[in-house]
Amino acid sequence: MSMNREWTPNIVAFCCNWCSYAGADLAGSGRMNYPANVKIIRIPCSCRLNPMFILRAFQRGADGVILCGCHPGDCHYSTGNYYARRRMTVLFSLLDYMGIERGRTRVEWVSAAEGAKFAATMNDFVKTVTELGENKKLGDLRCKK
Amino acid sequence: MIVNRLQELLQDDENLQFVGWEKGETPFDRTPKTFTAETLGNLCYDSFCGSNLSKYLLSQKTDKKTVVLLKPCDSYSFNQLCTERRLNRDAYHVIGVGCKGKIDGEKIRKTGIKGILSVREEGETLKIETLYGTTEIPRKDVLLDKCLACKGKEHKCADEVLGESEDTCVGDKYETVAKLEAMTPDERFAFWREELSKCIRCNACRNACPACSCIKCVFDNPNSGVQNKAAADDFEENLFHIIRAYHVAGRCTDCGECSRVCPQGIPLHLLNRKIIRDVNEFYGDYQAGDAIGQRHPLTDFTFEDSEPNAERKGGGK
Amino acid sequence: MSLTNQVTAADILRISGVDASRCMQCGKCSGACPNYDEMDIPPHRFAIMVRQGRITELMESQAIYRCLSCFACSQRCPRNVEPAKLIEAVRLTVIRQKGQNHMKADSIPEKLDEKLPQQAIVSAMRKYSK
Amino acid sequence: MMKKLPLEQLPAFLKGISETKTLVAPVEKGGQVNFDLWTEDSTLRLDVLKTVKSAKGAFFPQVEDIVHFQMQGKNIDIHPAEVLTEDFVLFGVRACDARSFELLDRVFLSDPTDPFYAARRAHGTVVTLACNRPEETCFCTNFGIDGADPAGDLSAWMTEDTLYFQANTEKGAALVAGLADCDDGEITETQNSIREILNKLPLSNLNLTGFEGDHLKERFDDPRWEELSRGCLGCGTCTFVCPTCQCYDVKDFDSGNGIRRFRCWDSCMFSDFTLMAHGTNRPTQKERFRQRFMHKLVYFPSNNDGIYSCVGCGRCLEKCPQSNHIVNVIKTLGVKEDA
Amino acid sequence: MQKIGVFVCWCGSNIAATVDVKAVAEALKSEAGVVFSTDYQYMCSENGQAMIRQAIREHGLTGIVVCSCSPRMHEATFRKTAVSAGLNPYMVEIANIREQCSWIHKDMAEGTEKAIVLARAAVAKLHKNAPLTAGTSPVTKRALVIGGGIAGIQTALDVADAGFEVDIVEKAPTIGGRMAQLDKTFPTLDCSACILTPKMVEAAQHEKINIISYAELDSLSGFVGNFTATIRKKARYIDEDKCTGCGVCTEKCPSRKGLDDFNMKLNKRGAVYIPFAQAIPNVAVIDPEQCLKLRTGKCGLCQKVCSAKAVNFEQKDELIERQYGAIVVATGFKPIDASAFNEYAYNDSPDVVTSLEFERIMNAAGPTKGQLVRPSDREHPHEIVFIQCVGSRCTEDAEKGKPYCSKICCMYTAKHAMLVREKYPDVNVHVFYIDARTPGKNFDEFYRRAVEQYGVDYIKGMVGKVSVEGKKLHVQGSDLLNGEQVHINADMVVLATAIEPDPTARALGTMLTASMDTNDFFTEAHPKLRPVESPTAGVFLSGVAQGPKDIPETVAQAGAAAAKVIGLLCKNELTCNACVAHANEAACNGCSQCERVCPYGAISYEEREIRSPEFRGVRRIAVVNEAVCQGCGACTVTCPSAAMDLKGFTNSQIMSEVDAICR
Repeated sequence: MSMNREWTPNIVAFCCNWCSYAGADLAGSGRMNYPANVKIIRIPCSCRLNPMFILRAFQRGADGVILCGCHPGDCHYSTGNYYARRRMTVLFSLLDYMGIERGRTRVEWVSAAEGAKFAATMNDFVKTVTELGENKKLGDLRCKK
Repeated sequence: MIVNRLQELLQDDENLQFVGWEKGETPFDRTPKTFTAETLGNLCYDSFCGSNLSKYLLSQKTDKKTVVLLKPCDSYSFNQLCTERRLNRDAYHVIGVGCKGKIDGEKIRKTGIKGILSVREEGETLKIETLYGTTEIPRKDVLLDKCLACKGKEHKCADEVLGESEDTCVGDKYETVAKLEAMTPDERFAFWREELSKCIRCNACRNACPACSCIKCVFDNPNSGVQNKAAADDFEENLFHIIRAYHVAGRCTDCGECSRVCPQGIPLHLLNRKIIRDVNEFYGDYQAGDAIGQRHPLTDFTFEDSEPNAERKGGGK
Repeated sequence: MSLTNQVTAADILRISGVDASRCMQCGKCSGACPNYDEMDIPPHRFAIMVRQGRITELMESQAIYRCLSCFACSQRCPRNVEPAKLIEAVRLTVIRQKGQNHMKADSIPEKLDEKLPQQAIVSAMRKYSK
Repeated sequence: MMKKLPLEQLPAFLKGISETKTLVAPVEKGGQVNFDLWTEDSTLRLDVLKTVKSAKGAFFPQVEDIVHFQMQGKNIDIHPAEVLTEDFVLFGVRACDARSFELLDRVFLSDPTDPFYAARRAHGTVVTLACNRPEETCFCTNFGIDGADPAGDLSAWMTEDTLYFQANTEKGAALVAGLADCDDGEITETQNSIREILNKLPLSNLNLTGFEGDHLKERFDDPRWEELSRGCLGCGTCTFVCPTCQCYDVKDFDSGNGIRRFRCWDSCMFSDFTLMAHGTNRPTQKERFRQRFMHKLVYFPSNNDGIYSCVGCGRCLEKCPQSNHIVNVIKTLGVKEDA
Repeated sequence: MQKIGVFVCWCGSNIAATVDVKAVAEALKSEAGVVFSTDYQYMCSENGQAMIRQAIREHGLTGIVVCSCSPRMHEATFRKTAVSAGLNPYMVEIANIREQCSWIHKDMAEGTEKAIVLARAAVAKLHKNAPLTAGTSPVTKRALVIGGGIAGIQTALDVADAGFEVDIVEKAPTIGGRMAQLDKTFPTLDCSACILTPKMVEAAQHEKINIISYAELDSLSGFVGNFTATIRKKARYIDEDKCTGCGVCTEKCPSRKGLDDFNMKLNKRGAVYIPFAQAIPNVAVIDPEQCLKLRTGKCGLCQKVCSAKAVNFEQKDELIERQYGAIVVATGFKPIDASAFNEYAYNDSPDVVTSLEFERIMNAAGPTKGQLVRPSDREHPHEIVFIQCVGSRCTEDAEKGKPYCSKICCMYTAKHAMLVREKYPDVNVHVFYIDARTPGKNFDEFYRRAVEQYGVDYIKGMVGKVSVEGKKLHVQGSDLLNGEQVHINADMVVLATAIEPDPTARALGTMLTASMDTNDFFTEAHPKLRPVESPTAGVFLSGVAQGPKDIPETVAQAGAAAAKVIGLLCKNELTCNACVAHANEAACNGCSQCERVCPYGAISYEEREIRSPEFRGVRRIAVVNEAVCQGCGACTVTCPSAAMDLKGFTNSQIMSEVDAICR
């Protein structure tokens, strides 16, 4: 990345394979715009998201982490997103408790048909994280360039 | 009284072994120990036996039937370990021992009383003999922090109960959690930075914790991706304690061993207690270890669970 | 004051809290209406006319005054459209546009009459106090 | 010739040192007292006898970078970490910790010399402080340490209103060159009262017979290790508060752009200590527990002129979560030998 | 260290317009492990694939990264390409630089930079990939059909005809289901029994079909190809092998209080009964609630009169354990309880009946021997009102009813109206309807015939109220087309009640771990493309259990389900999902948490000998059944020691991707 460019946040989006990753594809097929600093990692189900991955992303320099999965009730594996929902609720609350801004973490349910929602969600999330600024609290100094 | 009862048990089965505490060098030293018929006389149970023997049982597997002394609060951990199939309930005869709060030697030292040679309990007062003279201190002032958040005098898994217990809980155990919640994120961050920066990664919290009972902890496992031996920077200090608190979410019985054993006095239980409070609030009251076979909230769900993004600031029970 | 001030379907939605678009025009409301023959616009048409934005016609109808507020239509509706609330919302709009003829709780005692049924007062309050 | 300093002038004295050198002293942070950087805003706690961690971190920090590999595409640049080049002062070290440095020197300064440690030792000035109020967990006397007469570059004694200094080296003398001279006798009374307490300490007369090198095999095979180690949690508390434990592990951190190779304290109590490809040669906590105490009481003395690798500071006695410590070991294995 | 090849696709201009594909290929050359990197117009074309194959061979690649469209599009294509060049298919990673990059970004620099990051992430993941091989599991060549209605019978017949053993488990004493209760069927008006009973007989006589009647599934374990079912055969107190179905016992039984379920409780029957004349098995059953012998110990008349000695009061429930390769759910439906709809006076007058009750009244074998009479006084009615959509099409927040259209009511009501007018031209028939829904072959013609030929009075609008007025039923409704209120003094009112899944379905769904919708209909694996499969492998759906449908649709779906079952049972073994969870023995605590979150019951525990630095001895270890695991990963996060990992999406793979993205 060039040095003189204005700071933009680095966003890691974990998307479940069946709904949200397809929703992201649909956003692409519909030529909807969202910022290039959103990078998607495909996981089989939202319940595959280990809190360690989120912390890892923050360590390595992510400024925001978002999890997208099938709407509750629509999980390909029938119950995965219900577990993900509880896990993330508890984790986000704990991170908040430790002083990490709530806006840096998010869960959204995006179906395979919701390309527009995916793009809108990413735009909104990038905006929120941009307003929060750089992630200094949960970064690892050794990973800074 | 306890030893007499244990000796009675021996008459039925001379191969019994006993898990309890033994007196050590300093007035506060009470070492978890396994006793046999020959050594049973050394077993001791008094106000200094604060440590939780449930975890100790994990490393004491033998073929012999074991009699274990558990305080009311330890019984939750015992149940949780049975739920997680780490202990076999049938292999133990649990004696619920009475507890009126345990004394924290560290707290006595922190009051400035040094060179302690002996501590004697006289009712609600501790008579302390030191190298520099004798002194007194009210018992209630030097109870372990975990006793101030006592879960009550009920034994959750005792086959028999010996001795009276008292609920030593003082005030609202979530008070400090609520206080932290009421702070701004930056204040909270500063609070935890100051506390966690003291961490020396001795792993005492982890190794004493009955919930942190993994045979191979992720932090010791080179394949886990998070293995590390010492926190090289702030992030790793945070990481260790976040992951540790998260891994025991729903399983932590709030036994308070983590904070008791921390050589640097980090109030680690405040992380666990936050999760307990959240889980109770979001998913209904739940006490880990209340009974064997419970399904903990993070391995369960309802269709109507609240969403993770909801703004949950401070307060609110 | 004329009745021509533009009232929209959204206004009725806001006042009534009823989503008229959920109506499937089964007519069960009208079938249940005990005062059907007096209603120049029967309950099921309220739902469709609100949806079509034909509020002025409704405001000029007699039905809004002839509705007994018995709520049979609402009770029977299989889709929770609650026509009675729609009718009341239209009626309220008319009353509001006409101005100061609201009924206030304070003014009730002077209107009391031994022969007046209690339900009439309650009904009047419901109709004229909003 | 001794020097003295009125206590109220101590802050100014420390400030003077800190202006030219890094000053490390027992300061309170988050309710705990440890050796840490002293600044004017610090809360100095010379009244606290035992810092949580020992003073060894000043010379042998818990985490220390060794080398950095920087990736440039498929090329790797290697940058060794730099050794310390600036002087610092370590203030307020007790006699036991001061002795621990001599033990660490035997490890790190013998061939091959550890350059990081050597540089810190060369640039550090140790100011010790006599122990006015020894505690029940102190057992330094067993190892020939005199809390009333601490070693170091500069020894200090504190009375109610005065700090007395005795320089033992040139580095030490340089620190107190500007202070007023005084007579050696002024500290005699303080020393006597300290020694009187030291003699009364409950653990001052431990029997260490049987731990000499020629009993190695007997000690190693002693069946009582089994029982002794039972309560051990396998945490590293004793190791990390210990002034003489000197084991470290070398780890790599992949930052994505390169590798930082660093060393960090390790504990023989940990299950993955010296883990090798074939597994571990200390499979249970018994072997790990035995290793720690055999090292301190048997192996180290056999290799180092009979010097035990324990200075009797007693930190492990206070901090072991299970109250399962070196004194238990000495008493259990030693007394029986005697009888 | 892997030797990785990177292939950047232009996708014509789809990618190349906003991503500098050459720059991406060039940048990736400096990534560790990348030994070959190139670009091409269409990687998925035969030429593109040939290029990949050639590079794999020439450079001895151990894995490839294709930077192209979404893996949902061409991952399978490139995996095949890799296999044909001798690579393991799981050594392929796709960087999605079209849908998730070139199509959403307009700026070339931005798009190129992101494409490079995505490609690096794919390379980073690939470094941690390991060749995966899908396991196999054997197939038990027997199917279990749950439900013996027309859906179950048809599926069983089709599967059996293909040569596989089929067990039908039917909870009622006879197979036949709802169709057996019907009088005529639309749109042909042929006799239901005439077309159903031959099928029932065929099933009973089929050498591959085993009918287990008066039985329910008790428990189920296992997985696709290898289910183990325990079936509870309820005590019928009659020895099935001995009973000849002569019916003497049913005539002699002194108890006459039992309500006849087959006739919708419109008449009484004895405690020992045969549901209907064509029942299969044609064997009596004793209702223990009504039997005097079973309740009081006195009587036993049936035992005395039975010349076959088939009555056995000592009979107990019997548990049958069987292995199956496939399971078909054909549990059907029941009409909803109409008593919630008392605005139609269902609870107030016996002359207000549901359509299925009306069906029995019209049936020659029914309680009135096919005579249309009012249940209250057995008098011939002159005015009949039919009300459509009773309990269908209600909003979810409405107090009662179902949100869906029950689909069959329009047609059966037209049938009823027509039958009445045909048989009794003196009877006036009115039908209140919301919409007349007739999409089906010859359906609308049928409905029009009712209106045009039979003079049925169709009134668009709903009945608001039915009140009992003496012997008459006062029906008040609205005629929406004429804009007027209609008042009819009817003799009978027939409610076209909604249908709902059989109440046993919910428990069965749990047992099968087959998902259901909020209305308790079984969910299909895909609403369009896999309509007869449940998301749970090896469980198939037949008939109304999946959603409302009429007889021809049910039979068609039953055949489709059978085809799927046959396809499964034809195989000697099944290829499993390769991306399955796996527990690292050395780190597994055996704590059971993973088992609790597994939606497929794929995890069990075994005592195993472990030798690790931390533990030596025998310990309880989680074992994943690879045939059952679908690879969701719920267990991996629940595992506190990270012993559980998911092949293809391992912790280290995902973390490597994270690292590369954040680098």
